[in-house]
Amino acid sequence: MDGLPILSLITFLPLAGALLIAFLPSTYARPVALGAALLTWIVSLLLAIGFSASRGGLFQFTEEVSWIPAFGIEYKLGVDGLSLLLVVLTTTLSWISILASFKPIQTRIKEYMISFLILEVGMIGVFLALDTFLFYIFWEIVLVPMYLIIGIWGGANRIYATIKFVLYTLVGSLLMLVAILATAFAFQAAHGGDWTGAFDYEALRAFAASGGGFDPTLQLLAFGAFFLAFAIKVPMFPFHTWLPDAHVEAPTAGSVILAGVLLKLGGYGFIRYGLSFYPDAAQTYAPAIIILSLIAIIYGAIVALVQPDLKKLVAYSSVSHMGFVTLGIFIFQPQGMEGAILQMVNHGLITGALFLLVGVIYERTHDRAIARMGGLAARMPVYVTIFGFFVFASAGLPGLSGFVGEFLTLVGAFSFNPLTAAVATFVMILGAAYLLWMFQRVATGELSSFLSGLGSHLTDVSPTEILTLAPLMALVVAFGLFPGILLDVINGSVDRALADVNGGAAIAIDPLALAIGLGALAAVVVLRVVTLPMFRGRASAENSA
Amino acid sequence: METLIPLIAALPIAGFLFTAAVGRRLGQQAHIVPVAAVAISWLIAMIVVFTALTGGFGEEGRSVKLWDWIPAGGFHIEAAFFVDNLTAVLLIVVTTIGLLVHVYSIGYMSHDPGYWRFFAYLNLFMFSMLLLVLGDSWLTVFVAWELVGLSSYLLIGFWYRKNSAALASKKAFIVNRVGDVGFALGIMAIWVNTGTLNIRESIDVLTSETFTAFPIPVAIVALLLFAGAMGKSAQFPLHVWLPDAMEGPTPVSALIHAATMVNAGVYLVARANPIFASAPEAMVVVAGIGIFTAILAASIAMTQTDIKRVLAYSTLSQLGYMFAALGVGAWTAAIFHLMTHGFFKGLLFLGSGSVIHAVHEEQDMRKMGGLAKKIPHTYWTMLIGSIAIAGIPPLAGFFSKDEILGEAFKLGFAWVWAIGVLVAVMTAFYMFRLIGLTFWGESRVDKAVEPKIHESPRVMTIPLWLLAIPSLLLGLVLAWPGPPLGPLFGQEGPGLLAGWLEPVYHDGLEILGHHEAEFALFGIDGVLILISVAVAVIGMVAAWRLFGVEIGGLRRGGNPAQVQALSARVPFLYRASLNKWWFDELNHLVFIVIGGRIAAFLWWFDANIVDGIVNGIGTVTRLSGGGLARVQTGRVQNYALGIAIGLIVMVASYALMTGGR
Amino acid sequence: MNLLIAAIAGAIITTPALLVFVLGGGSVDDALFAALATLMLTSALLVVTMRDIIRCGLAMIVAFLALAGIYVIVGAPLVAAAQVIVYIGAISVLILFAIMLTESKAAPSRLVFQTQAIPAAVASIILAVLITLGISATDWGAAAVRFRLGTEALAQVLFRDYVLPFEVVSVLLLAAVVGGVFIAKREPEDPS
Amino acid sequence: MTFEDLVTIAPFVAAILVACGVVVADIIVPGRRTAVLAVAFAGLAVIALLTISAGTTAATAFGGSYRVDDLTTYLDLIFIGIVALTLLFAPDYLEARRLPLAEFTAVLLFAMTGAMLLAASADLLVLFIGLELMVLPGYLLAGYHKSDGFSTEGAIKYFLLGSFSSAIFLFGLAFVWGLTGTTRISEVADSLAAMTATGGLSAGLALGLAFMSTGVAFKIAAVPFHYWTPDAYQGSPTPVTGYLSVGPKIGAFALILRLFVEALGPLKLDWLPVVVVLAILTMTLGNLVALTQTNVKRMLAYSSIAHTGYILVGLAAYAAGRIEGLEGLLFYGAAYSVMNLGVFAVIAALQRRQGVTSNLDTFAGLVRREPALAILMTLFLLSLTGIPPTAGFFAKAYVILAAVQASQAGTDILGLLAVVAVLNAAAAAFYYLRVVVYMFMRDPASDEPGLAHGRLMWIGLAVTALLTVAFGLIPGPLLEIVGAAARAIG
Amino acid sequence: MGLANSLDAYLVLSGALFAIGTFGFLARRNAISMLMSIELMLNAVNLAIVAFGSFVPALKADGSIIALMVMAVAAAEATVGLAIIIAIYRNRKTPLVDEYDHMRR
Repeated sequence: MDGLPILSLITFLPLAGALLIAFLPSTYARPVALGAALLTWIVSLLLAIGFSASRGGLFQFTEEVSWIPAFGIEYKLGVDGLSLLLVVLTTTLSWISILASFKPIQTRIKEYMISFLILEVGMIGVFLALDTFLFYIFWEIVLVPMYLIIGIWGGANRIYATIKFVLYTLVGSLLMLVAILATAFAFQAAHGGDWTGAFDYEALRAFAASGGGFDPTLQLLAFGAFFLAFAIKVPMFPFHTWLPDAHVEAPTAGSVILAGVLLKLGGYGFIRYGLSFYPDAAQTYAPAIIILSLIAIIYGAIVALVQPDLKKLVAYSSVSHMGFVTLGIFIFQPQGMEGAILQMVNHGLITGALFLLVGVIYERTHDRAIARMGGLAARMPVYVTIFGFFVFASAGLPGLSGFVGEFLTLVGAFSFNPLTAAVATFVMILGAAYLLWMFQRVATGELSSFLSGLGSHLTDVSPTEILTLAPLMALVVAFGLFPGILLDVINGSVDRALADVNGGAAIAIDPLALAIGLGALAAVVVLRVVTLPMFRGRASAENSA
Repeated sequence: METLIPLIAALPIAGFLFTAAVGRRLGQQAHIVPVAAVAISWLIAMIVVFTALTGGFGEEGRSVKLWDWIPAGGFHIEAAFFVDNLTAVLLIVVTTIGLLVHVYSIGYMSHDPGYWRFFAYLNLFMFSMLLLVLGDSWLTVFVAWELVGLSSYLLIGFWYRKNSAALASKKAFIVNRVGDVGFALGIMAIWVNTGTLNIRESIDVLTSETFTAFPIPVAIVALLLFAGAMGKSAQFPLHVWLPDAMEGPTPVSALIHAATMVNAGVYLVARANPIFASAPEAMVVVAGIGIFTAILAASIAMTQTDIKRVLAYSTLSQLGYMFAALGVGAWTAAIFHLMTHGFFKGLLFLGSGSVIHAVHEEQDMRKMGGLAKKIPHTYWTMLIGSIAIAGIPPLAGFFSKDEILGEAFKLGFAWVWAIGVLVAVMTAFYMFRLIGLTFWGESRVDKAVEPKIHESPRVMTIPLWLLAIPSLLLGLVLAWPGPPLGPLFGQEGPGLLAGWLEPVYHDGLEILGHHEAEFALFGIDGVLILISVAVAVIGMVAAWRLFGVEIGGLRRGGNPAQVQALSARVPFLYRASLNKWWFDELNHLVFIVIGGRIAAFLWWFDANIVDGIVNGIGTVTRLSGGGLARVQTGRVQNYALGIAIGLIVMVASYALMTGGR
Repeated sequence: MNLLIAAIAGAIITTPALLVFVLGGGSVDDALFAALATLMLTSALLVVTMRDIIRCGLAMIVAFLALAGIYVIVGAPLVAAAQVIVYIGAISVLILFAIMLTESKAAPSRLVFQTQAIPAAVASIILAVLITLGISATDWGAAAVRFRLGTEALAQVLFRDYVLPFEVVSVLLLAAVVGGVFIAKREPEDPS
Repeated sequence: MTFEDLVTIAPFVAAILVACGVVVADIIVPGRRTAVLAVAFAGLAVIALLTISAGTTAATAFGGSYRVDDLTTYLDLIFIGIVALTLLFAPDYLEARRLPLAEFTAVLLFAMTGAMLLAASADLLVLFIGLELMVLPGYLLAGYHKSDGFSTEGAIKYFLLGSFSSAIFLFGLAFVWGLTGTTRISEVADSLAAMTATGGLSAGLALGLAFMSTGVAFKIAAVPFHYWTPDAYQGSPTPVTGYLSVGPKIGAFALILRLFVEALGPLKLDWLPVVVVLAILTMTLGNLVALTQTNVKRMLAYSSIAHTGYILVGLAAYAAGRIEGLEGLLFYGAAYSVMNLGVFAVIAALQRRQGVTSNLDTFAGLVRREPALAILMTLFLLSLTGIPPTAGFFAKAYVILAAVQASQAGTDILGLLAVVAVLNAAAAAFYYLRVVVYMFMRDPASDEPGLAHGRLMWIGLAVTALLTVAFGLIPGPLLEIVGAAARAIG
Repeated sequence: MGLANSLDAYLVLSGALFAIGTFGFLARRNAISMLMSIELMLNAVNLAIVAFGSFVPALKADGSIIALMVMAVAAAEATVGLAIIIAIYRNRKTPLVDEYDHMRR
């Protein structure tokens, strides 16, 4: 397949679809969008078939075109096991989301579908880019369509949510840009002012692994910037608060993609860039990140317990689940990282499905308040069955895909430090608690008066909805029973990333700098508490702004 | 044989998938496929069991690999089955009782709209349970461990419209999860210690090297595994889910919450016996928790009025016995009791189901009485079960319970024995209280229901009788050392079961250094037997005096006044028993009230502090922007003054830079 | 009354000159410089402080005249001439016209100063001090004596080195006129 | 004055001639927009061609007071482009308000002449006159809608403060002349280099620097000398605002390049701290205040202040020793010009209907009424925000790269500057995107149908949009030009 | 004392005039007064330039020429300024600049 630029094809097929939609009447928007997404999906599957898992750690199907020669910036794409998985996840969830949008989205379909397809371009691009500059561009491209999707087709408080989403993400990503540039320059400076390769992923990685790698101070700062960008995206505690808002306000498909793919960008970034470029800094930061991950795991679960809104609950559960991803990555153990990657894929499938399911209810009731639900099992048995399936999948029921990733992460964590694993494992209880409690309140008991008031609107899942959910169910079962499919593909990537990071050694941190940093943090908190009265009714104020 | 072993588990899951897919359309025929699947599974299991117990798989057992489940580099897990004698013994219990419960359910559930669903779930449970006993690696066992939890969840909450059922199912799953955390951590610890999760390999590694050389001490591993067992087998303090689980249909209570799933913990500890043997501290914990659960549950069972709850606490109590046995090192006795208890408790539950059916879904024993003549099959089978559990020779319960108590005493755990004896009194008491209240004396049944009381159909009574047989004879058969059974299985010595399990326990016993003492009927063993029988009789008679009796010539009415007087004599104990020692209240306080407060606080924290900082930064930014905008007064001179001041500052700052560089 | 003011003004202006003349060793140039400088500063101060804007304009003309005198002293008679022509002949007249056009005289003159007059004064004084300090602290590499330049030499430099600015200034004036006329022109058909 | 001199200044002369030609054309055929525009565009084309051809050979003319190098060519082309685009956007707007096009065009072309002279000056006097020639027409243009109170108010504020700052600037210039004894830029640089090599910064030079810095900071609208910007921008007719936000700004940066980078180059370590402080203040205040604005033009005024700050980052990086800073600055100038002109063009297009304010409400539901404009506006706003793959992104990345380089090369403070810059960029997203919110996520306030826009407007929008994307997507060619331009003085 | 032969004297005088002009610009309300203040400032600059021309040998001729140019520029500036003042006076009917504050914040 040497001649065919298959990666570019996958990346830009959705764009072609978007352009086509732009020039066709809006009645064609839906079929064309679905067609484009399906086509992309099929090509991505072909890619997966053509991919050589035995060389999974190496980049395959690479494409390389000089782009901005002045800085050695290239249009360079390539796929390894890690990116392959995430690309296929993206293409899969994309068409499912588009299909799931057919009914709920009734206004400005053209714009919606265009946004969605451009979003897909950005997401795939992030996973395939092998040039840091290109990576950044795709990273930011993701932002805009998502901003529109939440902002235009979202719920009542959508504007607050979408602006928060964008601003939050931008803060991180712009600092990351600084880090990318700094890294490139360090490379250039080390190569006698030659820009060639300064943005090239493989060249930078090789440089990082050679000799002392990048300068320790640069590493600390650049990794810090990358960390912030990725941590916000993941999102890690305490950078997670944009997520519940964004999820609650986003349309169903937006939530699916948000949870299914966007959060994965962070995890992907950590593995691909954070560890390989700045191994020493990664080692330095790892303990803190592990602690934050543990907090996120437990904290997300506890807060999920008391959520009154279905989507918020699932959103907080994402915080908890994604905590496993960061935990798995930063313990620097093969099992942990493999678990983390599996967890990313599985969280994408399961949480994506949960959002679809919440969407199904919302479609019928225009409500997501758990308190008003109840007794759905009697009226929507098929729905409740599927719902239950994914609830248990999310709770990490063995045999379904969620379990394997979680358990591998825990095994890795245990060999890193049993106490870490113990804390993280504790979430098995909390996870079951909030998920089952939600399930019980929604599905069992007598039909609530609110729901019975809806009368015949409360129909069971439609064939289209089943069509969106069935593939996810199949994958969840398949990956639960045969996780080897995924593991074989990622083993190589994991080994490489770990080889990179384990070649590093933690950098001694100036205690003074640490104290200043923590002091600044404390100051912000104090400022916040002092100014508490000013924030009353902020949501409405923001919204009217 | 290699293909047969997977079939045992594959048939029920096939039955589940089939029924889940098309069962809704089959109506009253929905049971055919599931029951057939379990029946064939039973048949195959019996072949496998026979092969195993006759040494067909050798001492080491036989494993069947299906596929590489998790090939994550060094962490390599196979999906594989394994059969040895312990598995075989468990297979007997699981498949037999499973099959009988399936058959019984055809009658019991016949009028339920969720008929097909029930059989689907039952099949799912059978698969999970079989996977549990057949699993070759700790992780497979863990998978099954969770899957039985799932099926239990589904079956307890079978009547999902009932809020109490939904709550109970959730509670069961979550409390089980608490134990599962321990189990999961135990598995991780095993992997970290040994690098493998294959059960036999890992045990070999764990027990062959010096104990201190492991990153995780073996005692910790053992206790973590035991935590899993505590959850599944409802040992204190994780016992709270089991009584609530009675919200499920009665066949479920019989199958899952009496005969099979709750035994999984016992199986786990027995399976891991060398690990426990290497950690004597852990064994003491096991024994202590077991016997404490036994007496705690027995004390509660004495005052409960719900027929199924009495049986549930009784189950807890008997499971406590088993763990006590495991803790003292009487592993054979534990499995022995597991088997006998499985049968007679299954019988009792199914019988109680029949009773409940007869009195139209009434479970309160205060509204029963005098049913012996109206539902004779049920009465007689339940009586057999009660005598068996009370420990009256030569019924099954006598042998197994006596072996536990005897072993405990002989192995130096006198305190376990002492408490065990006390529990035996209570057991006999509450069982005959149950029989007395239900079957004997005057009828207190609702007048409207009274005329409609009828014996259950044959599809239900036949299983009862089929279970009554092992309740009667199993103890004798398994404990009897001599012909004709011993030679048939090529065994001599202490008893059939002990012989079968010898290879399983061989390593563990070696580590422990225990040797089976010679059985001395006219020595210490005789005395212990006498005591056992005596206390059983004491309990029984006490129950007769208070609640009446009608066996043959022995006739006597109940004495409610005396019951009241007695309870008033020990008000605290009575109330504690009636209120189940307030565990539900405690849990409510700790998890719902305090836990809820914590969660609510964290949510507040999230929305106001964490998010507040985020929004606060935004607000402060905006406010400062608004403040700075005030500079823009619209008046040129103000601007000019600003510029002039800027100029002055500029001059001053450049002035500071004058002179050298 | 006016006579008195004139006398006081004359005294104020001549005193420094006399002082300089007496103390500085009798240099006429110095005395003249002092007198003109005093005159210029005084009238400049009047420009920025007087209430009546027309008088301000007149004071400005005086200041410009004084400055022209100083130009002569410093040795740039051509500039002095240009000063008279451009500033007094053109700009001042223009300004006076504007005063008439905008009827500034009729405008409320009670508050000629901004409320910020005091800060403005402080700022200006600080500025003056800073400039003075800066000037005196600097070695300008200046000649000890001022020198004069003939008009001819000047023209030579102008047309050798400064042709371009000279040309461009005309463009600048052209642009100012083209635009200024448009802006100042009254549009009878203005929609508003 | 030789023939070579004339060849060298041909573009400049042509510009003057075209400006006059416009006036003449209007006298010959009064009130006809085609005549004016034909002359103007033909003239601009000729000027551009002359600029390119003259730019092929570096040369000086008029005894070294006029200089053509790659920087001159680059800046001239930007100015020509800005004026051409402004002329594409203005006619519809002016016509709707019955304002004559001829004077507008002529004044605008005069302003361009000034800017071109600035870019080409090798003499500080020429520089000053060029500056005045650039800004004086600006004052007039700001007040071009003379019957409108806001327009004239903006103009007078702009004028008064502008003149004030010119005086301050000139005072500083006088000190430099006095100290160096010359007006020629190269000689000034040599003299200063010799001077500072021995004694460092003298008090007089400090005074001069301070006054000049103040004057220049005013012209580029750096905080705290920015006060005129919001009022002038808000008041001016929208196409003029568009022009003011880019033309005089890039012109002022041309002034900085010629004056500070070239003439005062030897003092760059002295003015570096000032630039750093100004950059931080400018970015931060511009963005913070922009957050609170509800009038889009005023908001964009603050935004333009903020962008000045970003450009200053490039200057600071240059002063700290990285030529990339200069390249970034120049790139930023081009990128900023196209995207900002585009934004104002959209506003101008909307304001073709009389009485339409530039309040945020005007943009409510724009996507339903005029989807093309809404999408273009979004593009420009995203570019201003700095979202790839747009010109604004690459420009920002460029100056930040330079700052990062400088910080790694030892000037740590530039690292801080880079971080402040990106944090500001993140905050800025809020107010840019708020316009997007109004356009896409709100219902229109009125159900007036969309307007028909002239062909010129569409051409202009197409060009700006195309360049906004092209500079971001394929910045390579522009980078080479910018590199050459920077090398001319760096 | 040689005041007339001292560059510093001229420069200080220039500075003083500049400061007075600044004060006028900052303090006066009338637009025309402000314009006059600016003229004072420009004259201050011119004084400095001419003084430099007379004392700095290299600037011998240049000083005067620069001063002439500055005058021309000042004239142009005044033209433009007065035009704008007249225009706004038509709109607002007041010459007081501090009342031109319709745009703020």
